[in-house]
Amino acid sequence: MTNENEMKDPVLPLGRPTIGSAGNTGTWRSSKPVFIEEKCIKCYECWLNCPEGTIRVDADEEYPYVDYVYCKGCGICVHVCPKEALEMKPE
Amino acid sequence: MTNENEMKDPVLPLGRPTIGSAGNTGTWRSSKPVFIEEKCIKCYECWLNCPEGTIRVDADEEYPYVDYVYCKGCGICVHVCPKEALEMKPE
Amino acid sequence: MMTEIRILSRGGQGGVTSAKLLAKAGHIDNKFVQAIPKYGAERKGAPIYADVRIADEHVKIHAPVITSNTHSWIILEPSLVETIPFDELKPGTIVIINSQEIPPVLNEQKNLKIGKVDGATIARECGLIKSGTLMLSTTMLGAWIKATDNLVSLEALKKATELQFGVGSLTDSNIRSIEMAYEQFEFVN
Amino acid sequence: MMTEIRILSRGGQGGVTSAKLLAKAGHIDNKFVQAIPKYGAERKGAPIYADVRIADEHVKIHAPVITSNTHSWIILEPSLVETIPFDELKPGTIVIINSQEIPPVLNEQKNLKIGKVDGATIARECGLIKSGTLMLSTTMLGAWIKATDNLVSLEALKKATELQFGVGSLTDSNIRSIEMAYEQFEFVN
Amino acid sequence: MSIKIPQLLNRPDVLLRGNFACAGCGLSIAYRTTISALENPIVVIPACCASVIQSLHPNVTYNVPTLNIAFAAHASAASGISRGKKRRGEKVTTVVWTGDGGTYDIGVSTWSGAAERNEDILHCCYDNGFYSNTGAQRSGATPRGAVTTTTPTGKTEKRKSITRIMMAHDIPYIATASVGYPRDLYTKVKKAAQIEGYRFILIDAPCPTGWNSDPAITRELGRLAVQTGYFPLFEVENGKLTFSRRSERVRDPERRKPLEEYLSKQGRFKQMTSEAIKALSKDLQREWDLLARFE
Amino acid sequence: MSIKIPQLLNRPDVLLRGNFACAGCGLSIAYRTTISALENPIVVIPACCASVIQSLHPNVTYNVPTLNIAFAAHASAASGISRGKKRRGEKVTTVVWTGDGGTYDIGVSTWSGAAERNEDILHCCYDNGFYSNTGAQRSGATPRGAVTTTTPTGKTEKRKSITRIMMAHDIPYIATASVGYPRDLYTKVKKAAQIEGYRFILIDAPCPTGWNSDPAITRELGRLAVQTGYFPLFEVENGKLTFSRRSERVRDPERRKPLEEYLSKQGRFKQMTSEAIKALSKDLQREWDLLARFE
Amino acid sequence: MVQTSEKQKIELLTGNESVATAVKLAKPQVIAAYPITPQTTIVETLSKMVAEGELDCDYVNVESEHSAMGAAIGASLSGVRTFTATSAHGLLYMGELVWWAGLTRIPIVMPVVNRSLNPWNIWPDHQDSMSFRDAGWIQFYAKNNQEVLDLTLCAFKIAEHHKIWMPVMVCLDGFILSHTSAQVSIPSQKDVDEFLPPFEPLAILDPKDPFAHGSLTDSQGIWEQRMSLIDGFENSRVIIPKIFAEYAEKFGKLGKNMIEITGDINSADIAIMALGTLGEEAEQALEVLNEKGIKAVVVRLRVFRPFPRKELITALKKVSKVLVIDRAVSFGNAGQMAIEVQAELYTHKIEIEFHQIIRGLGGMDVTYMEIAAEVEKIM
Amino acid sequence: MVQTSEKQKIELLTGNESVATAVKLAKPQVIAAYPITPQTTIVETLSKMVAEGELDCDYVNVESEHSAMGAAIGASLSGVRTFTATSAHGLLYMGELVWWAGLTRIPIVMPVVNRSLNPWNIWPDHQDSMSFRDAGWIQFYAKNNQEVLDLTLCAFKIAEHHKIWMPVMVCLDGFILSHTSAQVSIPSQKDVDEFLPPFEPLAILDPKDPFAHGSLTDSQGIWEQRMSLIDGFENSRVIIPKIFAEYAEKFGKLGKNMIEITGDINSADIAIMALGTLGEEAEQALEVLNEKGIKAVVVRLRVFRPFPRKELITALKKVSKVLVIDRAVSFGNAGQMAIEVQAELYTHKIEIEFHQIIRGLGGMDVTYMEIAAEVEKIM
Ligand SMILES: Cc1ncc(C[n+]2csc(CCOP(=O)(O)OP(=O)(O)O)c2C)c(N)n1
Ligand SMILES: Cc1ncc(C[n+]2csc(CCOP(=O)(O)OP(=O)(O)O)c2C)c(N)n1
Ligand code: SF4
Ligand code: SF4
Ligand code: SF4
Ligand code: SF4
Ligand code: SF4
Ligand code: SF4
Ligand SMILES: [Mg+2]
Ligand SMILES: [Mg+2]
Repeated sequence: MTNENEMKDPVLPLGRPTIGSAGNTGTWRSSKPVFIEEKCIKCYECWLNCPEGTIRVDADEEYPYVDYVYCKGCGICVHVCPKEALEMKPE
Repeated sequence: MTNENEMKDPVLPLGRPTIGSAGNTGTWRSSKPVFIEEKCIKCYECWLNCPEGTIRVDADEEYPYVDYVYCKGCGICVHVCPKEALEMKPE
Repeated sequence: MMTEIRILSRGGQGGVTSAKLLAKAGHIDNKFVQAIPKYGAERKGAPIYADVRIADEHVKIHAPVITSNTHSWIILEPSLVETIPFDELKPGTIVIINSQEIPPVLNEQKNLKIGKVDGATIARECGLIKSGTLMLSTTMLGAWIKATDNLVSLEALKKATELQFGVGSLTDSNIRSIEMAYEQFEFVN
Repeated sequence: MMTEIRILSRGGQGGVTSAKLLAKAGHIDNKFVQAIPKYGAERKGAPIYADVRIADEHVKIHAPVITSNTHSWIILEPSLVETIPFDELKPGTIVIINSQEIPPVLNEQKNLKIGKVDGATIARECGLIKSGTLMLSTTMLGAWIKATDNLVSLEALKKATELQFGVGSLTDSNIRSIEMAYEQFEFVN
Repeated sequence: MSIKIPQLLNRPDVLLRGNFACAGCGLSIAYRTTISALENPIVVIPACCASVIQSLHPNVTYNVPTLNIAFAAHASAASGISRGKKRRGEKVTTVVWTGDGGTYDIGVSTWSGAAERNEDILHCCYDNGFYSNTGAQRSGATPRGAVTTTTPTGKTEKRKSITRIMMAHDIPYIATASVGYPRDLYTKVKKAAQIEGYRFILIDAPCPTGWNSDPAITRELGRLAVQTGYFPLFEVENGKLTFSRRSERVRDPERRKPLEEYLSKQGRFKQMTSEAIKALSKDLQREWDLLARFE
Repeated sequence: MSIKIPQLLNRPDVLLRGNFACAGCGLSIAYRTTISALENPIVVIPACCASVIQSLHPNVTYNVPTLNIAFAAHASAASGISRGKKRRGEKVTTVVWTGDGGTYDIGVSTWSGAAERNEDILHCCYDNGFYSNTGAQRSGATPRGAVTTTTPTGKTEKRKSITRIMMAHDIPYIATASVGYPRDLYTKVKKAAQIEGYRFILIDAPCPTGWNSDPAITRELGRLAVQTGYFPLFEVENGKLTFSRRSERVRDPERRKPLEEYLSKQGRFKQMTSEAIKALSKDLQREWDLLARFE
Repeated sequence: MVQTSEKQKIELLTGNESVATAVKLAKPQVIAAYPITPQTTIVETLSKMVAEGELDCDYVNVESEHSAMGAAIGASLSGVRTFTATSAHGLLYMGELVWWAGLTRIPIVMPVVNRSLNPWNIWPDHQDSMSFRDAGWIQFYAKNNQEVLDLTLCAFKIAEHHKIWMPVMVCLDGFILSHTSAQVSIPSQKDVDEFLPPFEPLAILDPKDPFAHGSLTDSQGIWEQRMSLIDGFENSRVIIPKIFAEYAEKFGKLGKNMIEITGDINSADIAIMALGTLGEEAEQALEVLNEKGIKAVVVRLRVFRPFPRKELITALKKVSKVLVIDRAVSFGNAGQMAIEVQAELYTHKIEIEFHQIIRGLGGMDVTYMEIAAEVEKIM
Repeated sequence: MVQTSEKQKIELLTGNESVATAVKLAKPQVIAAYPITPQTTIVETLSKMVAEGELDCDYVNVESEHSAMGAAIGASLSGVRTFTATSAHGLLYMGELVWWAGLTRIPIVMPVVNRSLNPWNIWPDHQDSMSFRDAGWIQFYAKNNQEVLDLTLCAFKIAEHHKIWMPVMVCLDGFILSHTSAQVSIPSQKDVDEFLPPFEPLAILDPKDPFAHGSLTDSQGIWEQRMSLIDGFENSRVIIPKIFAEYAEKFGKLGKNMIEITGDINSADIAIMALGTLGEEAEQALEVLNEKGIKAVVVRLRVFRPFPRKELITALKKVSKVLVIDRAVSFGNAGQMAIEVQAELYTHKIEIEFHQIIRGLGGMDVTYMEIAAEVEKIM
């Protein structure tokens, strides 16, 4: 192979940002946070403290919700909610 | 050679303390400190400040002298003597 | 003769300990054994597996078990049943699950020997909980011994448990859970 | 044809520069050259040597000069004359010393061509002193050119000196010292 | 400057969901909060849990350019990036993101050199007080008395004061922050981003796995550390130290929550005798006193 | 405790005459004074001029057991010796003997780790403010404005404050000393020898070759450094700093000799503009002020 | 059935526990080590032994591997038996001092738990230890946990033999051995004490008899030391098998030779060469091959440094083909073992069909079936 | 007589000045290096060039070699041409990152000014660079100062070729080249600009298109990257000679091949192999041998990585004897070059009389007369 164009390109150690790189981490959970809309005051404290980014908010002024595909069920959101608008439930 | 006693011993990287390891460093000198006994008060300041250890004192209460074999002629002893009991002379 | 067993669990549930205990039991029974935890970079909670080999001679193999060779599977975490490559298993392979119900995907496996035991309930009853997580390492082994017709002896497993946890209440609880699982295990096909 | 020259000096006196200057002069004269300082771990003041090769063809040798091959020796520091392995030198080897007197050991060497110049005085007269040390790098080369019958040209050496020290009084002093040494050098046998 | 959440909600995630971190990981919170506060960050990560949670090649869960590098090469690699990007005329924030092991132990020379050169780098250290990635071995950050897998009967030396060591390097900005107070962290990062030169932020980041604590109380542990005086929050700007509001409030030891409240929630402190706790308290108070000299 | 010369005269030399050091070398004076003050020293030397002046194998000019070791491994090798000798029940003083390069730059991690473990080591750094062994390149100790072969137009960063960095490590004893005052150095070494744990002595050691100064004035340069306030002498015992008499005397800048007197005697400062000198003065005064906080 | 003897007890140990057990029996006085996956459990187990007083020893909690080896060198020269362990980037980070220990003859024992190098990967291959094959260290590669223990114990005796006096690396495959439990027979402390007497230093830093170790050395001095190192390796070629034999006699486990031949080499058509667990995996492949009528043997280098020339040639002379499986690469040329085996065959003008493959990089599984298939391919 | 051309000027340069001159012509944007004898004057010369504005570049005054290579990796990935240089223990101390750069493909150019390893010795041998022959770096060995300059310039183009994209080490013998002045012909900036276009990154850390470089990678990923590195070396076997040829055509200096044969190989009885200056010294030995009626040639590997297999075999096929002179040792086996040459000869079943010696360790002088004598001995 003396033609440079036919030579293989280097495989560089580049990883590309991908949601769910570690798989559906929601399956790691043994219990899950459940949202109680009535109590929520949209303070987004849950969003701020969730380590996973699995408290989602689609736009300002909207209610947060949980991305269960990836939420690991740590319970932090429940713990930090000032209004008990989240609670842990077994899977 | 299967007899362990006949085997060579390891040559370890051990250097032994030896005066003049770098040769007769007195030859590095272009001028030399000369001692003037009359002026000396045996304060041993020259001894204390000589980097080489070439100001020698055989015993307490004796006059210092210079080991010309190794004295590099830096002139510090001359410089630090409070009594001008040392002076530099060209070789 | 060499028996290869794979244990599926989540990090933290005790799957790796389970493999060690089973190997230790085999050792006590004078078998040659290996316990091979497959370490990934995953953290607590992620699915992991561990392999056990029990043999009549010194085991020279070091690669993980080849799924088509497995004799039995022990599933500590029921949801992981989805990860079993059923196509590759040979007929008659034993699959034991910690569950009250047999999940549909298992029910479909007509060529395998499927069994269940409610390990979670047993462990809970025996007080095998640490920081909120059920410790299932021993329980499911009780079931496995029953399922395999004492491929290693119950005695050996109990002895291994004692060696692992020392004499005391923790060992007692684990031994109770072994016994209960041994009793309650049933094949469903 | 290849000429091999060794320069003896003390660290700080300019022996290494001397070798470079001589090589540069050779270069200007369209010769092939090498200047090889032999670096030791010694500090300022210790004896050092530097070699120069001047040849008509590209020099392929990288080892230091072999003393038995040397064409000439330039001694910046007279006391170092003691370190010359006279036994190994071939008859007719030139030895040039910076001294008013020929030291006895040199006087004994009947087969060599011995010459002297009072480089120290010349350098002092030309003001080539830096922090109390005489800078002898150029002076002795003037003598060498005379001794070797212009093996490289005086012009080339002056040019090299200018390239080394830049246009200015330092170069002027050096050139003066070269000229003086060239004038004053004499063989003693 | 205070964090306004709505401003942030619509920013792209910097740490994507579905990663390898343990549930309740403090490092993840610290990373999300810090990196979201920056414009055009380029992050250098040496060996540590942060090099694992990004998950397996060819996929990663960091959504910003990231250079993984050898354990002791973080600040040097960042120096190279920072210089190179300036040469290219690109405005970026070069971030060093290390654990305490990388900052307190193996990597001291590399950052100390970069600090001396005053490289334009924001050095963030998430501090969980040991080597969580390799299974909870002692680090220079481990407090006296804590059990780790290499100090099975409790560490006998005190925790290294990395902030005072940094201060002695005379860099323009130093701060401590905590995942217990993400707004405070965010605000400090924003401020640091405005400054040129070597900047350092130490972030207390609970590790439920290694500390043997309930994942749900990660934030609470962060707060307790501040409220008990275990982890003082402050900023040092050009050599002048200011305690942050929450720590200023507990400057008087009397006003602190009892240290035991913090310790008792973590497995690593379980075995501590009351004497050991006293020794730890003494270390902590001494640190407060020394810090106060720089006010 | 003050040095009595007659006591010492009959001690065997620790540095034998006929070595590779340049004439007038400050390091040699520092070494002789320091090591003579110790009973049963074992000296660890990383790459530096001190590893060269011992001369060529199989002869050496150090008359005490010496371990030569890689540049960045001094304090770790010393840790091993100190531990091993304790195990063997032999009472020795394990000494780390480094240049400023080994202490301020490449070897920071190794000593920082040893200091954190509070290893029983006496760490002495002879400071000539650059890498003399390799031909005068900049180090972290090079003062702002000084010319080195890697800062041909003068260093643009300030000198690292290694003593404050050490202090932040909370080790039991720290001192600065100078070959300008060998008695003071000797006394401090004697004191340090009585203390257990990690101890540090920084020794100002002029290098006539690299500084381009007259070898005869090595002691004078050492003294001028103190008298001009360039190099303050002090001790820090368990965190408390005390200026030594000679520096206490020049605490008031008015009482100091002009800095130029010191600078003008050295080639490395020759090119400095008066502005550059002012910048250096400012660095020095700032250091004094910061040190004073620890009194 | 598992064999037991009176003197020895058999326990289920991971490879790392086997190391720790051997170390405990060897009674070092200073251990300095830094954690790195998959070596970590060695460090942890030893820390625990020391903390609990089971092992009377200083454990130095250094801040890096560079310092681990620095401390080990210092400790050894202070006159005590010294131990450390590492893996992958840990080995690289201490690299400067690995060379220091090798070239200045410091008798340290160090397991290297083999792991792949960067980009980050924690799984086994031999790139780490192979890259130090020049560095003046004796190198062993263990095939199973029993050999890990046996070789570690022998390593102390070999390193400290006064005609060798060199550091020894005991290489074991990460995870495959380090974290896998298997039966290991453990000698009694009394027997080990007999086998391995207390540390007897050849040179010791001592104020009463000062020397400088490793001082500036001229060309001649370096030349002498390097030649002596070459001699030391020659000596070790004789002494290592003797010590192995002594160990085997005492404890009945370890093979006596620097290479292990499994199968009947006199009737074999092909030799399979592989290091560490791949070697034992290849033994299993023999059974598969046997069924297919292929007569193969495994020629495993238990010792890679010194390179066991004579034994290797004696063995390979008898076969007509060889397949060398490397688990590392000298990038820009080929597998390191393949290169060296070829060179040896060339020296002795042994013409056999030579095959080489690279397998198992970055922890890729290599099964006996795959090995058998590779052999089949070339038969 | 010295040849001059219009385009090039000839100057008297030390080897280190040759490096610095080449670097200046190559216009890197970041240099990060740490001083160590005998590399120091490279660092100093470049510092001066930067300080005086001759070279528009950031010079990072790092605090160690580990950091030098760390900074170089960071700078390269930031998207600029990057340079560093080191020697001996400097190379060892940056070892972890040398591997990092090699295995993750960072196109850095680094001269290694060859120097012996510990105990302290500053004189030349090849132990330092040889010990990194596995590490995924292309390696050149220069025979004289001209080649130092030529190879350094080519190194940038080769490292940055998109089908290679690897770091390159240019090895030059310490003192023998680094501090010795000799004539070097220097190409013009304009010509070099043509030969070496600006840095064109294959991957760049960029907030607009984020990726993670070197993240945790499973076995499969490592396998792919390692195989790609092997491919990269294969590519380089083709591309390096092309670039050499392009350079030779432009500047008329450098030989075109990865190996250089001096003498008439078709009539030669023996080939002498040696790296770097020993290679040129051997050329001089040819004259001595010729006088004695011995027909010898020098077969010098200008490129050691990739190991120039084909060229080597083509050459050695034609002789009946070879003498390999190594200036380094793989302790416990033999000289590294000797091992690899033997392996290659074995692969190609070329039976010639093989001789190997080790010379010049720790800076021992090796003269052409000594080389000639060694050849005579075996004729
Ligand atoms: C040179 C080197 N030594 C050791 C390791 C193994 N190692 C990886 S991460 C780590 C500990 C990191 O601790 P820290 O920085 O506190 O981060 P954490 O794990 O706590 O997140 C160690 C020891 C390594 N990768 N490289
Ligand atoms: C790893 C490594 N890098 C670089 C060197 C080269 N080197 C030897 S001594 C030295 C400088 C030492 O400086 P310092 O510690 O200040 O001592 P000094 O030379 O001033 O006495 C350097 C860079 C080395 N020996 N090892
Ligand atoms: S923390 Fe509670 S109240 Fe606040 S947004 Fe979340 S769910 Fe609503
Ligand atoms: S349980 Fe934890 S991971 Fe899930 S949404 Fe709440 S905070 Fe996030
Ligand atoms: S310093 Fe002067 S007065 Fe004092 S002892 Fe020396 S020569 Fe005598
Ligand atoms: S001149 Fe210098 S070396 Fe000589 S005796 Fe005086 S102080 Fe010592
Ligand atoms: S071990 Fe601790 S720091 Fe690491 S990912 Fe888990 S919780 Fe986070
Ligand atoms: S260079 Fe300086 S420090 Fe080194 S030996 Fe010479 S005078 Fe002393
Ligand atoms: Mg940590
Ligand atoms: Mg210095």
